[in-house]
Amino acid sequence: MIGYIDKIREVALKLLNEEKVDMVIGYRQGSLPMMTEPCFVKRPEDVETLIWDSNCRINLAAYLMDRKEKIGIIAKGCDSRNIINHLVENKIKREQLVIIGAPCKGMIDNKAIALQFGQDIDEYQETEDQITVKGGGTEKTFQKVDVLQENCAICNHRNPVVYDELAGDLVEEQTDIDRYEDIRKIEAMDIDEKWNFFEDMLSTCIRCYACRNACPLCYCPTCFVDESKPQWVGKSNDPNDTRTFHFLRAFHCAGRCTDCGACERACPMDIPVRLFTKKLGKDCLDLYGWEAGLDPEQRPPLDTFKPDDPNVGMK
Amino acid sequence: MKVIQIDTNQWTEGLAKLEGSYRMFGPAETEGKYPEFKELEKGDVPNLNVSNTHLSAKSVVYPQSEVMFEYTLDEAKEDHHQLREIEKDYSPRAVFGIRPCDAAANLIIQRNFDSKEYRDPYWVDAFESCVFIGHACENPGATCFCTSVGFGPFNEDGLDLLLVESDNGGFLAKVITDKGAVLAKSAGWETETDAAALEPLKEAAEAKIRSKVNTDQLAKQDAKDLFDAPIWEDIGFACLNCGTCTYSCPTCWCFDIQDEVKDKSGIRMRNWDSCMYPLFTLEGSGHNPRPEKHHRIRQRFMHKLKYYVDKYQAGVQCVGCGRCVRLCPVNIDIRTVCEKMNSYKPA
Amino acid sequence: MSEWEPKILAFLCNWCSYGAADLAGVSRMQYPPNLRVIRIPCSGRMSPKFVLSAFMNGADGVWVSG
Amino acid sequence: MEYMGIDRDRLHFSWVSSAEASKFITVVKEVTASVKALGPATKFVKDRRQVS
Repeated sequence: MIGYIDKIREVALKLLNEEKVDMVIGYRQGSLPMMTEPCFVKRPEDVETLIWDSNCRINLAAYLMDRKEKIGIIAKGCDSRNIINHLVENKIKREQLVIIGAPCKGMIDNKAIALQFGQDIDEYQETEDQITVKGGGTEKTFQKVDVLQENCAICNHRNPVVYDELAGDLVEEQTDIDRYEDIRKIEAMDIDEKWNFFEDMLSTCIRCYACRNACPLCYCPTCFVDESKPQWVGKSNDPNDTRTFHFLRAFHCAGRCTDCGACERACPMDIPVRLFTKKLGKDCLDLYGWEAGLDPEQRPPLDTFKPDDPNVGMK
Repeated sequence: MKVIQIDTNQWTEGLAKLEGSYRMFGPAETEGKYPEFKELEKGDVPNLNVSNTHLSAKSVVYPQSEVMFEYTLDEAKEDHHQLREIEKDYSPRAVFGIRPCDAAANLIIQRNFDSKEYRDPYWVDAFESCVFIGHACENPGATCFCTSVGFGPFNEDGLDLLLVESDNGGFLAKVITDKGAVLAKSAGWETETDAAALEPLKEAAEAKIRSKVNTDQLAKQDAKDLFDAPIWEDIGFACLNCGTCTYSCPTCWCFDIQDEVKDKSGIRMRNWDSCMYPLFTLEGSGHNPRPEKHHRIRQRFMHKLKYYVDKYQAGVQCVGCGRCVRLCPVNIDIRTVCEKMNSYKPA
Repeated sequence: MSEWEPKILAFLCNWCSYGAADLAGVSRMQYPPNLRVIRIPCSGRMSPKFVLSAFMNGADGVWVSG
Repeated sequence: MEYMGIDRDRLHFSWVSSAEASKFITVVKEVTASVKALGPATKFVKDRRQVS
């Protein structure tokens, strides 16, 4: 996977030189080890700043919304699914895009590595399967599969679903994974256990809405939490308001969420907010056999009515 | 100023004595959560093993949500539709283990909340009720750059006492203000010692700070040139407008006032707000002077590194705690931006 | 004090259940008085935030009917 | 809702045609009885004192 960059640069250069696109959206090296920064490249000579490694976590589809230019974009499996979501929801036109597909073996969880390493990391290196970090006079090597982000470890769509160019050979999809173990655990709790579980989980939430803002699905001009007439949700960090926000945000992503993990990654308090969206993803799969962002021609289940739709809890 | 030696026993006993006369605040760690500043329950001791709290200590003086008034809309009541002030507890607070950067940040916020023209009663009363017992950083982190913005790991601005860890598990405490002296006395910490012991520790700590930023040209730059500089689209592109930088920042002071009404009783409160949100500048007419994210990013950096510099002539509005650098999900680094602004030359 | 009675907020579709409620009324049928009815133009108008808002404002139960 | 820790019996959905007055009555009775059995709602009830 680390070898993709040559191909990415080659394609980007070609697209810019031939003026097929106005900009290419990709990643550049961040100022911290194990961090990349999403960026755009408009001039052919800047193509060299693009990089590709296991730290390209950010979902680039979040940068496409309502753009008017012609855009080349690097897309992992999850990014491509969110691009399809955008196509379905008319946030961007297919003709505007040249998608450089990047078959992905998962991005690494930099916070987990930092935690296990226990001190400041100054240097970072990666090979196909291994990550080595150095700092404070010591170094440690991790197997990449052990330090994947949780959503990458359970990912079942690693290959881009839609693409014009490929940065590397398609990878094998994971089939023997259990995507919903954690959800089932919560489902098995009794009512009060569930309530308390989420009460504790959300107790550190600072209502910064980073999860919402990082999400490629959240593009409403005015979010319901920001509305004040009527005021659906209080603005303080009262636990009920916090819960309402998380709950409703998840509902708004039902049938759309691709489990890209952008929300969790953005959360400054590391709250596992995916537990909400994943539950609805699971329900969509169980009830409608639906996974979001696989086919630009198909309408999502909550957008259509079929006589044989399941009736859950209806009288 | 004098330096006091506190051994482990005196430390625990002192804390117990102070409980009677102060509300105690300090870093607290709950399992599975990040350490944060909290009001401590009786018998709890501040956890001084944490390198720094995840969010800043500004919430001790300036809580994220603060109720200011309450009112009733029930016309059967005599004082309906009148704001009543909420009673607040401004009894003395002892804030333990605040790092020098966070303490210095309070003085920056003070310039805004306690000026010649305006005095914010909530902030000022809370601030004045606090005794700040700082905790010197002998092992600053990789993203700390306090020495570049005029502070340092042993900086005393905004502190009443400064604790430095000593070899035997206790502390050396430098008494900085009278408030600090009073607190030390009531805790029974009175064994004076040689002040010279601190100097080499301070130098060693400062030498450990590897991250450096240049801020020397910022004041000389023309604000309009920087505002119009073609750097902002590139800097702001990655931004998700998540607001993490402002919420974790010890020097960000912006707030929003909101009413909440349930049935007929209402409260008016203020909550932290963030210039990263489109709603922050959205006007009643529907016009938004900062419609794009690079406008908002520009505002944040220009405010911290230029407007503040020009208005108060007291350095930058940043204490170098590195929180925004660490927490930004897309790695927008104030140090990089600062260098770009500092070295910017208009075409 | 008399027995506790729940407050139930009912969101009724104009064309279906609201009509049924109307018919029940003109037919002089008896039913529990715990409902507070909000007429919505269609069940499609329903939103999860209405439900949470109802609970936050003191409803003990919510009933959505098309 | 149930996943969040709200009792399933607090939130009901149904289909009632405008001609089905008697079904309407049946459902009202059912809903009322099940909510009554649960007692007053305590979750999502805001306590003002929590914000200060």
